[in-house]
Amino acid sequence: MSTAKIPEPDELMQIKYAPPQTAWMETPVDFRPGTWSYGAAAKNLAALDMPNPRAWQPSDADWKLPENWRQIILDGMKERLDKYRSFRLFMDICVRCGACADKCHFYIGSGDPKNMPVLRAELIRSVYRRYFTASGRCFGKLAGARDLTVDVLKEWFYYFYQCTECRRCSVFCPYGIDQAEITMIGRELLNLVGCNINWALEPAANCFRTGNHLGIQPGGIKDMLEFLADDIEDRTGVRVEVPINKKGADILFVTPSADYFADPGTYTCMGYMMLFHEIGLNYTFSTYASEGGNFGLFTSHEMIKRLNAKIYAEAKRLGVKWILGGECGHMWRVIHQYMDTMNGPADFLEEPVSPITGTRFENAKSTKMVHITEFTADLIKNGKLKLDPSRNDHVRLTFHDSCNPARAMGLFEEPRYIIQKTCDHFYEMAEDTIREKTFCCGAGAGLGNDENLEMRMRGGMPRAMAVREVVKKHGVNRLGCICAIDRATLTTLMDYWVPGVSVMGVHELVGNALVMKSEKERSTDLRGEKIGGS
Amino acid sequence: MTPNRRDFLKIAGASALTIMTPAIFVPAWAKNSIVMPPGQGLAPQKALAAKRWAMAVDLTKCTANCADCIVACHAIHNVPEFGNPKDEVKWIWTEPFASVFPGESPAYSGEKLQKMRPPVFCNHCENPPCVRVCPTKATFRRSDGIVMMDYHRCIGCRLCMAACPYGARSMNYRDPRPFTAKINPDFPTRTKGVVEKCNFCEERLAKGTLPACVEACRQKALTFGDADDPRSDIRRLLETRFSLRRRAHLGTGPQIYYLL
Amino acid sequence: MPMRNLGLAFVAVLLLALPAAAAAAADMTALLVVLPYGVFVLFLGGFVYRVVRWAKAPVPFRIPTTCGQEKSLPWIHNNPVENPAGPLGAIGRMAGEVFLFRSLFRNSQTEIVDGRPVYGSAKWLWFFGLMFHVSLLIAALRHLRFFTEPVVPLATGLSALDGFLEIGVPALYISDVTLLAGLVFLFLRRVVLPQVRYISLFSDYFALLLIATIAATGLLMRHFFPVDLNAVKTLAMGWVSFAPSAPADASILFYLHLCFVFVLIAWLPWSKLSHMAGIFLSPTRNQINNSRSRRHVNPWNAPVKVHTYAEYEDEFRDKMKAAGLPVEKE
Amino acid sequence: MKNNKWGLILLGLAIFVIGVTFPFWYGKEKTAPPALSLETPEIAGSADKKCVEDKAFMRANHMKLLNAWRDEAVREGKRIYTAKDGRTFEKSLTGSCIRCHSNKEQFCDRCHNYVGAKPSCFDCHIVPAEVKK
Repeated sequence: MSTAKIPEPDELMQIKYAPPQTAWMETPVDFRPGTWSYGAAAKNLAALDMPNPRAWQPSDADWKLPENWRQIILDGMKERLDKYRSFRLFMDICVRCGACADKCHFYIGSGDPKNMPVLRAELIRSVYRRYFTASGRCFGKLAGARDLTVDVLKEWFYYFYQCTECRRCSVFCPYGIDQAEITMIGRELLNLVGCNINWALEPAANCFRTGNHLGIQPGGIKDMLEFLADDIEDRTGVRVEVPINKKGADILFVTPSADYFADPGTYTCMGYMMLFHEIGLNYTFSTYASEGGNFGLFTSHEMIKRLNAKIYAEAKRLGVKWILGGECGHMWRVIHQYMDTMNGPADFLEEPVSPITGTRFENAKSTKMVHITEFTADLIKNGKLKLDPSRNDHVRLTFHDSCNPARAMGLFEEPRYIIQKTCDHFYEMAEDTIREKTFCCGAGAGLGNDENLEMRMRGGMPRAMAVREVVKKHGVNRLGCICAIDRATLTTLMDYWVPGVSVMGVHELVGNALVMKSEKERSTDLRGEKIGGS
Repeated sequence: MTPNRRDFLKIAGASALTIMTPAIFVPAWAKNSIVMPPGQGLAPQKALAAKRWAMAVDLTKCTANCADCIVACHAIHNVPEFGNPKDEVKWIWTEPFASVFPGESPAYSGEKLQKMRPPVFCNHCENPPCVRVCPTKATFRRSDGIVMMDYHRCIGCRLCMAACPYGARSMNYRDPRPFTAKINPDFPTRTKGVVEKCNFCEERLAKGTLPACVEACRQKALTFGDADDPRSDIRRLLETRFSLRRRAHLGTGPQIYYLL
Repeated sequence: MPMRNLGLAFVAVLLLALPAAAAAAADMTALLVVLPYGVFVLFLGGFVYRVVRWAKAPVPFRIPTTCGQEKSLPWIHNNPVENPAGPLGAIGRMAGEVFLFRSLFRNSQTEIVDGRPVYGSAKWLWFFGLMFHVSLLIAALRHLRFFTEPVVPLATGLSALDGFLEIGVPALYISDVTLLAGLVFLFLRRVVLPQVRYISLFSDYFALLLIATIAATGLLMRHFFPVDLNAVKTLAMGWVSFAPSAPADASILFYLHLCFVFVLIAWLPWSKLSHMAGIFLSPTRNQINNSRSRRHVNPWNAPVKVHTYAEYEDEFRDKMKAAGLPVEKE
Repeated sequence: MKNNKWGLILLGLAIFVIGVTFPFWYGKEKTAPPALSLETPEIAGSADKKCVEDKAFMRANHMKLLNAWRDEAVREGKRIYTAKDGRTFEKSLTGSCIRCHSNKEQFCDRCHNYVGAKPSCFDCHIVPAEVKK
């Protein structure tokens, strides 16, 4: 793993917000260990037919760029200026009011002025001005323009991979300038010359080939799900079925693969399986479309589409009526904002109707994909589930709104409704840190790797500190979320900043509280921890 | 609808805004070299001047049912007649003796006193409460004792009306022009939202004539003059006759003396 | 040096005063016959060009920033403005942004207190920003009195409303005071806050200084060094009736005012000040969040290389069979 | 389903263009400054036909002069103004100005209307000619 030494929390909190003496154009980037991610391995680029596969690291002096790298980038910029109104507009209209500056978790955690969204965008805007505007061509620096050099490219790499595309800045920007859009385009440009990070590209390559980001093959998926079914039987005495690649199922269920491969996501997955069993849902998992999380989002729009295409293709092959999606953040950004546009229209599917309650999910009538919390909230509202929230009495919960469902979808009330019906001890964090103002885990958008740990801990600091406040005030011991990256990375974040708080998905609460027909007296929760004990 | 700053300020209660003096944008050069000519700046020769203007009302001469003073005053000052006691604007008016002098009406006073309605005015107090409360200094006291109003500055806050113990101030709740029978072009009207009151006819004094009410009184019941001048008529009257002042115990120092 | 941009902006504004002074001194008033048309064409043409340029780039995806609950299940109350489910909501959201600076109203300030970040309310930027923009609009509209005959009621009404405190003669306009206050705040903020100073470019200072100079020369003409308004109006009416004539004489202040105004108007669409048009096109604000209920079409959506199920099964068929998973081809 | 928003954009541009070109097509009655009438009996009867101060000064500064007069007369009781050339006048809008310029509509109003200035003087002060009407 990484050799970088991570400072202690107290040390990390000594954040210097004063900008450096040198102007930002004259301040070169410093690849300090612990603050950047490893470059993508050649094999992963090759697997995805991406340009310039080679052995390199960002800390190298020579990045082994193609001969005409500048022309490639500028051509790529031009193409994207013509293809994305957001990009062109956001290059032009920023007034540098700075309202976004202290809204970014990376700026709050690092104090690095280039992590202010406005300046992170200026890194690319300055190049835009130099090559695409008359004033920049004529007046150069006076007009805020600068040449595209290798140093500028390195700066882009460093800072566009210190942005988790969480869109918090966009909430506060008076023009809605969205750094996520700029970062996405910036990363696309970097990808054109082979500058990308392995933690985003390897999962993408895996997803492309095996269907899931960990590269687990079909048998492995089945084993893992069976293993979860064993665990469920052990806890509840009920044997749930494990339908995989089942033709003729009503519903295709897609969830991030981390849910069935890694704790604490597995407990959430057990929750889904118990729920589906209990309501008698005719559904199926898929091994081909075994990953909800779309690692293309961290690479390029094209890669989003390439990976996302599997979901509709598999739904068509299996002949299901509609698709249900598990708890995941960027998976839902892709499903909500991109899937139908990129790979639709899904006219081979039916408009989603809950087979249990008869509720039509009008809001998903074109994409035909329903969020699991929408589905479950509807079940609870219609009294279809018998729930015993006292089984979650050992959980003192707070809820982290994951960035993508929050700011790229607007999913706030559904998970809260489920939480309120399944858990009696729920405490919200400070208002400025939840809902549309929620803080990122600090490790989304491909940055959840270990070599980048210091930056993760810095970026996650605002979230962790908000948790620490409810821990102090209400004795919170569990952090709920509806995102697989959260479940993986918040665990590390909590261990660093707020030891003693563990992370869970909302459907783990459901699994605990769900009173199943013919279940045995439960003495433990899904984790095997004693119920009622604190 | 024409915007009206008085309405606005009334609604907003933003009287604090008006502390800014209106003259801040008159440049110094305009004040010094143009408006203040060298060697000038005094009243014209024939203007009446005094150290302390005061008026004596001889109640023994004042006759019932006579309104000559009121009519004359209201006519030259364009005082509107709204025909509605709620909106009434008045510079001179009458009141029952018992309410003019609430402390001076014994239980067994005779019919004469009970029926008497003495004329009442602004008292041009030595220590005027209306001046103290005015947030814009629209009401001010001149060195000759006249309590003056600068209508230009009035914002219609009505603090002066609340402060005056004599009810001597009236508010124009409506545009007064249509309710002014015959407009005297030599004296301005007021606008809606401006407070007004008796000014001791300072515009007439400046031209050398006595107040209109004094001139109009056929009984010669009103005597106007410099109370500070030992040789003045009013001073002699005050020295020889017994007089009452309205609510003098309040410390306002009223300058209308009622002779009995 | 971070302050270099500020210094350069000062110099630029001072340099701009030179042509005005020269015009006044050398009686080059003939320039006033043609120059305004050039400026106006740059302004109008510039904005049309910019907007068309933006509009030509498609909006491939539906990417509204959602700041409230989505419309989902009927019993869950959605936020129709912060997360619009229909066109009315989107219009309301845009109106909030354009007229009330809704997003800026959310502004907060992050500080580290006792070893943790706290988020305080920070509405001053919103307050002064809105005040500045509204004042600028009112001041611009008030000038219609010079360009219309008979004067449009909008101009007279605004002037009356704006001057209703009746402070001084001519009455002091409230919008002039608030405009200056807004400028002072925005300028000081840019100079004093180290972070904002660090990101400020030449054009950021230049825009503020230019508008400040325009306001200052205007105020000086109104309250201290009066100009012949009849001549001003005749000049302006000459322009709009395409019968321009140079003024007989005018003060240097008037030339300065005009010079700075011309620079501002001509530069406006080509600079960051084009945000006044750009905000209407911002895809994160003007879109409806209905991407799951209505398909959004991307005009350049092209096929991509995917890994098909058949390819997948070909690779894993034996393993799938071994695991007892169904396959398409035996 | 329509992705292209040209309709709305053209509408917005049209509103913008119509808005900023408003003065070009708004009705124009005249473009020359109004002629002021000095034909009043009082001026005809006066010997030197001179205003309080010279014409250029009065044109630019009459409002300031009146404002200063008003404060001097009302607040300080100083009612006599001595002009630069030594002539004296009563500081009075109706008493001095309007006595000569009794034709407010042909004198004051013409410029005030032309440049859109709306002084509040005549809300209270009265032009004798208008009372008789």
